[in-house]
Amino acid sequence: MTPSVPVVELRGVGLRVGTTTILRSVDLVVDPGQAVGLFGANGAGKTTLLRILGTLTRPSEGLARVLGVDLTTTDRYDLRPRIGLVGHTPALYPELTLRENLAFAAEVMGVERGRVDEVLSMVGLAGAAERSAGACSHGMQRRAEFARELMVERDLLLLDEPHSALDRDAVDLVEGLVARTLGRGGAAVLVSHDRDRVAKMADRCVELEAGVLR
Amino acid sequence: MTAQVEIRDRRWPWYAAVSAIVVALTLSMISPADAVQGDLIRIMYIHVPAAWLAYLAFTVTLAGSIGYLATKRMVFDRLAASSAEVGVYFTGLAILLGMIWGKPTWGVWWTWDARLTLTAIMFFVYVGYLALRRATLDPDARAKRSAILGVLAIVQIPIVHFSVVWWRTLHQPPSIIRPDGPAIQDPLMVVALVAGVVAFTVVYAALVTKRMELARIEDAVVAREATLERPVAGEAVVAPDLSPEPGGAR
Amino acid sequence: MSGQWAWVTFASLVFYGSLALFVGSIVWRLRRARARLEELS
Amino acid sequence: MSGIRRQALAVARRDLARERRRGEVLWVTIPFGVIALLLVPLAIGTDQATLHRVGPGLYWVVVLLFGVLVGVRGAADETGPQRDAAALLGLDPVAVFAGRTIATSSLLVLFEIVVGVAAVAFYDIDLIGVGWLVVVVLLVAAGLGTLATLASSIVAAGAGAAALVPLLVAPLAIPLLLGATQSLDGLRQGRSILSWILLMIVVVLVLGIVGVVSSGPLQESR
Repeated sequence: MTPSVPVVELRGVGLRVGTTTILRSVDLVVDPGQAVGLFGANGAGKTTLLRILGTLTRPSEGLARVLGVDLTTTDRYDLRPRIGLVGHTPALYPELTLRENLAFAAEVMGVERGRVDEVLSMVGLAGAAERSAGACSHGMQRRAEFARELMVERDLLLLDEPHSALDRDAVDLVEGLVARTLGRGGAAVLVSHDRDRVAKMADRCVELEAGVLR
Repeated sequence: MTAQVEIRDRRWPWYAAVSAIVVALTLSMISPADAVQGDLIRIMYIHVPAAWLAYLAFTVTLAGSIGYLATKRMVFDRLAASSAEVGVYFTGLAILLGMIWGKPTWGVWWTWDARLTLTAIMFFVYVGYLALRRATLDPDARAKRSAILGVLAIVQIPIVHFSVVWWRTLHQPPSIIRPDGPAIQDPLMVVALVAGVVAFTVVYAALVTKRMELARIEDAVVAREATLERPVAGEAVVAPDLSPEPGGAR
Repeated sequence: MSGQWAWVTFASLVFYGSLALFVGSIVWRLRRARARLEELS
Repeated sequence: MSGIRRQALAVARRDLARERRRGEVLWVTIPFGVIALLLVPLAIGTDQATLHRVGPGLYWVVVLLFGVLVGVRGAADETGPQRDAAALLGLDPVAVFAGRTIATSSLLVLFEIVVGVAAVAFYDIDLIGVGWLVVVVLLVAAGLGTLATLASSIVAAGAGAAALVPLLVAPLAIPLLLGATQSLDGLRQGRSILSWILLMIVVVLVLGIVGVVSSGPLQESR
C-alpha cells in the first residue's frame, strides 16, 4: 500500500433507494493509521455508510474509494478480503459451533486451521468452542466475530457498535484489534452511540445527522 | 408533415392492428371450407398465427435480454418484459384454440403430441419469467435477474424440445400419426393464412409498443417519486437499515 | 356443418374475448399510470 | 482455481453441516415425499398391476416436484449479516454456486435413495440394471441440484422465493424427468439407454455453465 493513498476517500457520496434518500453528499477521508469515530442518532445512516465502505452497498452518487479502488465499479469485490466488518447483528450460523463457524471462515480465506483454536483462546472462548453459536449469548457471539477478524490482517476495519454487549475484557480485545490494524498502516471506522468510549480510541470523530455528515 | 402528426398520435398502433385483423378475419371467413376438415379449418387461421407469435415473442424476449446484459439500457429490459407478456398471452391463446380445434377433430381436448407438450411447457416457463418480474421490485435487480432467466429459458428450450420429440417418437410409431396440418388446396386459403400471420404480427407490434409505453410511464412514475425529495436533514429519517437488495428481502 | 360453425364461433369468441381483455388490461394500466404521472407533476 | 475449489468445498461442507443440525430435508422433505407415494394408491386404486406399471414414473415425478424443495432451502436460510460476512471473507460467487450445488445434489441423492426404497416397497418396482440406476440417480441429483441452485440464486432471498423457485424449476426439469423415466423403461425392455444418459449429461453441463457464467452478474445486482 502506497502511503499517499487514503484508506477511505468519499467525496459527495449519496445513496438513494427508490423514493428515500438515505445519505447525501458525504465527504470523508481516512488516512492510513487513523481511526475515525462515527456518531449519529438512530436512522441517521451510520450503518448504511459502513455498508458502503464495506463494498456491500453501491453508492448512487459521488466519488467513493477505498484503498484507491472505486466503490461504484465491480473492482470493489477484489477489496473484500482486505475489509473486516463486525456488525451489530450476529453474522454466525446458529446451527454450527463456534469452532465450525471460524473454521468455515478460515477455510474460505485460506488460513490454516490451527489459527482457529488460537484466536478462540485469544478471545477467551476456548472452552465454548464446541457450543453451537445459536446457544451462545450475544456477547459471546460478538467475541467470536472479533476472533474471526483476528485470524487475518485487514486494511480497513469497520465496527458497528463495538462496545455493545461486551464486558471490560472484550473491550480491551477490540482496542487491541484496532491498534493492530492501525499499527500496520490500516484504518478503522467505528460507529457508536457511546461517544466517550469511542472518542478514546479514535483520532477524530464525525457526526452523521439524517444522512448528512457534519 | 401529415405522416409525422399521425405517428405522434398515440393511438396509431391500435388503428393498424384493428385494420389488419379485420382484413385477415374477413379473408378467413370467405375462404373456402377444407375438403377434410370442413369449416373447422377457419380456426387454423387464428391458431397458426397465434402459435407463430409465441415463437416470435420469445425470440424478441431473448434479444431484449441479451441487449440489456450487453448495454444495461433499460429500454431492452422493457422490450424483453413486454414481449414476454404478449408472448404468454398468444401462447395461451394458441393452446386454447388448438384445444377447441382438437375436440371436434380428434374427439379429445388434449393429445400428448410433441409440439403441443412443448408449447405448454414454454407457456409455463414464461409464466415463471413474469412471476419473477412481479416478485422483484428494484428495477436494476429485476432487469438483470430476468434477463438471465430470459437467456436460460431459451438455452433450455432446444433441450426440452429435443427430449420431448424423442420421447414421442419412442412411444408413437410415425405410421399412426393422425393427420394434423390441413392440406392447403385453394390459393385463397394460402392468402388467408398469410394475411393472418401478417395481421397478427402487426397486432403483436402494436401490443408490444403499447406495453413498452406502459413500462416507460411506470418507470417514469418511480423516477418522479424519487425526485420528490423527502426532506433529509433536520428530521428523523426512516430507519435506513438497508437490505442488501433494495426492495428484496432483508 | 352447423356443428362445425358452432366450434368456429366458439373459437372466435375465445379469441375476441381474450384479446379484448388483454388490450383492456393494457389500456387500463396505461390510463392509471398516466394519471399517476400527471398527479406527480 | 484451487482457491475456488477450496472455497466451494467449504461452502458445501457448511451447507451440509447446517442441514445435518436442522434436519429439514431428513425430517420434513423426505417424509413429505414418502407420503406423496402413499397418497397415490389411495386416489387411483390399489390394483397391484397398475401400481407396478406406473410406479417408476410416479417415483420420478415425486423426486422432481419434492426434490425442488431441497434446493429452495439454500437461498432462503441465509440472513443478510451472514451473507455480508461471507462476502467479506472474499468468497467467490462461482465457489458459492458450486458449493451450493454440491450440497443440494448430495441431499438430493439421499432424498432419492430413501424415497426410492419406499417406492420399491409400495409399488413392487423391479430393480433392473442396478449399475445404470446408480448413474441415473446421480445424474438426476446433479441436474436438479444445479437447476434448483441456479433458480434460487436468480430469485434471491425473498418472500416469494419458496413458491417461485419450484415454478421456474419444474418446466425446465422436464428433460431430466424424461431421461430418468425413459432410462428405467429402456432397462426394463432391454433397450440401449445411452442416448438418454447423454441427454442428462448435456443438461447438467449446460446448467452448470449458465450457473457459473451468471454467478458474477447475479452477485453484482445485490
